Amino acid sequence: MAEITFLQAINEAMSEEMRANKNVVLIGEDIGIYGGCFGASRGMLEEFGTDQMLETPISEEGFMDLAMGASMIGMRPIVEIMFGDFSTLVSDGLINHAAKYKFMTGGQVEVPLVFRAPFGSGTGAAAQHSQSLETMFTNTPGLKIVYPATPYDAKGLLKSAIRDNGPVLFFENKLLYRAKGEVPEGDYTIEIGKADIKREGTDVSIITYSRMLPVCLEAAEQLAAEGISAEVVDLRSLKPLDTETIIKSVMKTSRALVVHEAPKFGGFAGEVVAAIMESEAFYHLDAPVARLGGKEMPVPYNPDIEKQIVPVIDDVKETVRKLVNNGGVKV
Amino acid sequence: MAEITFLQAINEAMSEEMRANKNVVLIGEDIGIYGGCFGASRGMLEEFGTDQMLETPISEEGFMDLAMGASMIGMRPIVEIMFGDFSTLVSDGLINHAAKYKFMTGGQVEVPLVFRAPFGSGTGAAAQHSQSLETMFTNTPGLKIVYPATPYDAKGLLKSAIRDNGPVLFFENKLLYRAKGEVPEGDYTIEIGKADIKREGTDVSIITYSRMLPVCLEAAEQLAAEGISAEVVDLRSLKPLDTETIIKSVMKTSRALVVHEAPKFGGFAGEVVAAIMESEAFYHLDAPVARLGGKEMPVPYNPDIEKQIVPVIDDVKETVRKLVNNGGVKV
Amino acid sequence: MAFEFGKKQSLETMKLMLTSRRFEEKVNEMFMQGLIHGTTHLGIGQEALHAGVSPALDKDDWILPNHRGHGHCIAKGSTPYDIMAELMAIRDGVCKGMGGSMHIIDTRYKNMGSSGIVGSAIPMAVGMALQMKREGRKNVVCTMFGDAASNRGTFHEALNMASIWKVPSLFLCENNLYGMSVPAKYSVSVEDIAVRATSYNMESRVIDGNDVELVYSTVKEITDSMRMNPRPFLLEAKTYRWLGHSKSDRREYRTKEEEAEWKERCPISMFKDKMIDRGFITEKAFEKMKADVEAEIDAATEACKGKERVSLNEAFDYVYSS
Amino acid sequence: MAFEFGKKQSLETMKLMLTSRRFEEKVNEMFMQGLIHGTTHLGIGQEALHAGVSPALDKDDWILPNHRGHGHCIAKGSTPYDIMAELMAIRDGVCKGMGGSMHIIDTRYKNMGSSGIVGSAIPMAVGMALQMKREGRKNVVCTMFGDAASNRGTFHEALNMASIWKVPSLFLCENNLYGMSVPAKYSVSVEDIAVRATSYNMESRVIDGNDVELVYSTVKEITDSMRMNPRPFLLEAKTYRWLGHSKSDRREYRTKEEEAEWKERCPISMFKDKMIDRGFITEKAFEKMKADVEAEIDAATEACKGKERVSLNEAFDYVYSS
Ligand SMILES: Cc1ncc(C[n+]2csc(CCOP(=O)(O)OP(=O)(O)O)c2C)c(N)n1
Ligand SMILES: Cc1ncc(C[n+]2csc(CCOP(=O)(O)OP(=O)(O)O)c2C)c(N)n1
Ligand SMILES: [Mg+2]
Ligand SMILES: [Mg+2]
Repeated sequence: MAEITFLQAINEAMSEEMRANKNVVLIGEDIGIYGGCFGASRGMLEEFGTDQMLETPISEEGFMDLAMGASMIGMRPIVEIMFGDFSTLVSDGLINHAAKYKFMTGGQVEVPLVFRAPFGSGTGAAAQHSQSLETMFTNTPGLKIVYPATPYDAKGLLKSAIRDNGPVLFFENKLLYRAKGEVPEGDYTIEIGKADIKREGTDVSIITYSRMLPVCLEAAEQLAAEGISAEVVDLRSLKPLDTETIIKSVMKTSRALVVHEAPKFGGFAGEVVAAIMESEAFYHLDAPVARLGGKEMPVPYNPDIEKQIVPVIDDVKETVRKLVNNGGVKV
Repeated sequence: MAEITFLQAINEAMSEEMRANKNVVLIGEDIGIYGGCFGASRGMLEEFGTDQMLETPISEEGFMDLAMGASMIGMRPIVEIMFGDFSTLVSDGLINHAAKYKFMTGGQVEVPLVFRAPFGSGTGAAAQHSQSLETMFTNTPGLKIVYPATPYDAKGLLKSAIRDNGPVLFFENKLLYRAKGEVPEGDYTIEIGKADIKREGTDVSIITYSRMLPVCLEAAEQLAAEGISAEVVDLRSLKPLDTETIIKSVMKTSRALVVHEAPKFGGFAGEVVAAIMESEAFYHLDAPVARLGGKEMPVPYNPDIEKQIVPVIDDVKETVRKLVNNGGVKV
Repeated sequence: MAFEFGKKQSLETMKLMLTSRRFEEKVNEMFMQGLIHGTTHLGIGQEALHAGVSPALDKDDWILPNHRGHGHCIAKGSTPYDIMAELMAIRDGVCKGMGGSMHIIDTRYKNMGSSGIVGSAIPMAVGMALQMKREGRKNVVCTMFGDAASNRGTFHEALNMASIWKVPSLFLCENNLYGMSVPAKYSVSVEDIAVRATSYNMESRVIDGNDVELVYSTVKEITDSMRMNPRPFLLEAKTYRWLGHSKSDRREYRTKEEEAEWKERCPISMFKDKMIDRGFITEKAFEKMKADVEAEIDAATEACKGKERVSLNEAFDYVYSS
Repeated sequence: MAFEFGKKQSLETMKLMLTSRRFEEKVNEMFMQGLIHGTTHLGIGQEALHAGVSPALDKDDWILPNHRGHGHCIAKGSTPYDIMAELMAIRDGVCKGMGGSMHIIDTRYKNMGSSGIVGSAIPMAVGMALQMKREGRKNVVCTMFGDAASNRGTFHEALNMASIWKVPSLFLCENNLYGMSVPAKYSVSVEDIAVRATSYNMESRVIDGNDVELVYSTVKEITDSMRMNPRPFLLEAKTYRWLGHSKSDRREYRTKEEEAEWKERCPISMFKDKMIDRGFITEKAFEKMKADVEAEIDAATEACKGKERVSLNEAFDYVYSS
């Protein structure tokens, strides 16, 4: 199997689906000759032309609504937004329209739309170009949300997203774009709503997604040297959430830590903690479930601080050690 | 003390602050002669004139950004949005601008802006006029969020919000607008970030806010007849969250239920559950913390279903009984 | 010479206008009686648009009326029963009772309905027109919106995109002089919204929106031309809503005199006078038509009463796709 | 007759243009050397706007440049050190290193800076102009934005509000023919963005943005008039950015010929030629001025190196207010 980058995996998924179905159309800013701000569509204009590559003006709200309209009568748009931070500009199209039209029309229409957005800090792009805004959408019935961490998962999930007949939010993390991984060349899909155990372990479940996956895997590796066996659960989909896999893992390990890049307060980890709390796994807990997330601060330009506000390997290790050794983080 | 409605309390808070400071300006649609869609500003145009009552075109994103700009050089705008569902249209102004400008400028500016939005279902207004979208904002560092449930709290918190030098989101619930309560006539404030025990109890803590408060209080009343003593904690502020009061209450009762109107999945209750989990209260729990929230569905026009998708008194009672009797909701 | 309908079309057009008028009156009554819940925005006074636009379109052209659009929905094909059923939230409603008045969508008749978010259907319509163009169809999309909606950013973004991609999208601004309570003269910085087409290198026109023959012939002329040579067009129709914005409106923002003036320009009476002049109808026949329409709508309304509603479990089926 | 600067102002203007140019060149070099992180948008080629706009304004007028605005910031009062310090993320930066290149804000000089969300500063500027009008000040607000930004809905909403409330807001569209890679001719449906003022019953004008005297005199004339009679104005300046959109741009979307043509129209050389003609400067004096500017910027840059940065704990102070 070939090793390709996360970006190439996205490019392949889109290209294969666009080849198979002329109604799959990529919509976004500077996606043509420029190949997209991060290069996800590099080289695609030549093959797909302007009919399947709709390069837009800077009109995020407008082109999201446009895509939503087109999707109801046959188009299967993939809307790329240049920075996930601009999710604010398309939140009306997603929350008030895409998520609701099938419902509001009593099932008369489907909205087969994919929204792709790069999130995350670590590039020195400061407060308005570095956020992780998944929680703007996780509380909206009608939306599916995936957030893959590896090239393999990205390709398979993006294909599923494109084939799904409802709106799917496909979140990407800029720092993962150049990460490489093995990806089959042809067609395959990954079911939306299924978590994946990226590393098996017995002492603690580290539950995470996206950019925090490599951080947690590395922490798990280092913890192994200390004799702590950590299982790493990659959620991959946030909505629907694979509570079954989470619960099974926590029942096995009796301890859990949830990790994400977005600010801890109000972050998605709360949902995961509550899901564990509501399940049988609660009765198996040897320590309270812990959370690690970003600090309560916009992302600064100052690179020293930028590095300090998201969880790092040492944070994960330290928290896991506390969970395993003292049975929990006493306050 | 006079009994006034929630709407009147808002009207009083705004009027008193606008009288005291000419830079407090109400900005929104149909707030003038019409008095606002729900009547919050009825009668105010006469006293305050167009200088302090800025009636806008249908340009939500624009007037939010406008208010944000003005706020940095002396205005203290109160931005009213007609339906909280249109939060999507102003999320860029709030999340990418108001929340970040003090930070991004290294403290050069303050953004003393209040955002008022009516949330909630129960009026037959269907999917795009009935949501509770607080979680669009709870994960944004830089924003304060209050969500009062009584006229007294509304007036005191709105005054604090107006006097706060940073952006404060003041959420209202349409079904509470006509609710009456005792409210002092003159000036008083309520500190942002302080929860309030609305009913003392010893067996279980029901933690809630906004429209679910009367539901939980009534449930507590009825449970008392069954010999169950429920404490009802009204969060009032979601951000900052008064974890101290929550923890104290749960340590006392050993059981907790979190209730809100917004959909349960991804809702704010997750944060509350996680906060309890991370505290000493965890070690005192006699049952897992339970959550009640809206069903995974947009709000339908069909009034029969509309009633069934938010928690009602019986749901609260039933969940509390399970918590108290069997020590938790086994799955 | 101004375009004139023949007798048959005159009678059909009048019937449509009367149906729209009576339907809204009935909805108003039902509200007063507490038989319909929620809110509604009635189109009384704007019937020339209802009866003039959709009949001028092809069956396969799409419309996206705004929140004040019951009349358009009927003109495009839905029956009064279909819509009344929706307002009464029964299973037979066009949207199975899930959408209500602000979201009457009937895809059988190529009606993609209104968004409750004022102005957001404008770019949606551009997307639909684009997809139809991609598919090589000769169809147009007509989206209706108010004077106040023309102040939304979506209007600007949509018209710009429609222009650069030359999509067959007819932007029909129903300028009834008011938003909810705010007069267009205070919220819209220009007298004629049609001039805003200049910003997009787009053609535009202003017409009397209460003259049903003018509305029809203008829409026909423009859309015929758009089919041959795909491009967008901004059409502004001046009109007036007689009633309040929605059920709770006390109309303190305008004068009784202004209302009376516009009632003088009732689209139905004006067209009726022409029909009588032309010998197409008599007073008596007109009254008969009115009574028939009334009876039809009453019957449709009665037929809704007590009918079954969708259940919670069924409603879950509409939330997600697969 | 065209407006001409006297000798003193010519020398000052030239110094500003050279400072802007050299500052950007230095930033570019520092990026290549990895001494600045993140990204940046350089304004080389647009110096006539930098040196022509702010000097034409009053000290207490506000500006809101866009992301390509270092030169404007310097022209309004910040020193190269202030800005370089921000780019190097040290405590001495105008925003204490919290904002970076996209958010250079310096309230000491009434510079409210750019928003990284293209087009969102346009309504912010209207709000500021409104507040100044409320306070009875005779000041204006000038917001700069690109051709591509004029397609955002915020442009439309802001200009409409500015017009209905008659606020003294100068909307300066720096049309450099491209967004990031998309040519304005494909994304903006009109040739001259200035015509979009028609939609708001607003005055407008198109000028050569590379002619610093024309820029200065136009801004002066318009803002003087706006002070007397508060109202908005849309000014479009045609110009060109010589370098890529941001550091990673390979510029495959335009030709080397086009770039060469515009370099012929370099605002600095064109003005230098005039100055030599008018006897205001010699080649030698010009070279000396360039060298001085270079030395000044080098010194400012050196002074930034190794300086202290704000700590995490301090940064928390900027998150919330009380
Ligand atoms: C984005 C948005 N803002 C505000 C509203 C509330 N609202 C509904 S209709 C309306 C007035 C619309 O006026 P106009 O566009 O002229 O249409 P008309 O009602 O006159 O037909 C308002 C303010 C809304 N539904 N959506
Ligand atoms: C709302 C938004 N969309 C997209 C971007 C990414 N972006 C930054 S600058 C830019 C091009 C802006 O072009 P223009 O407005 O003409 O200004 P110029 O860069 O040419 O000065 C783009 C697409 C952004 N920052 N904000
Ligand atoms: Mg109107
Ligand atoms: Mg440009």
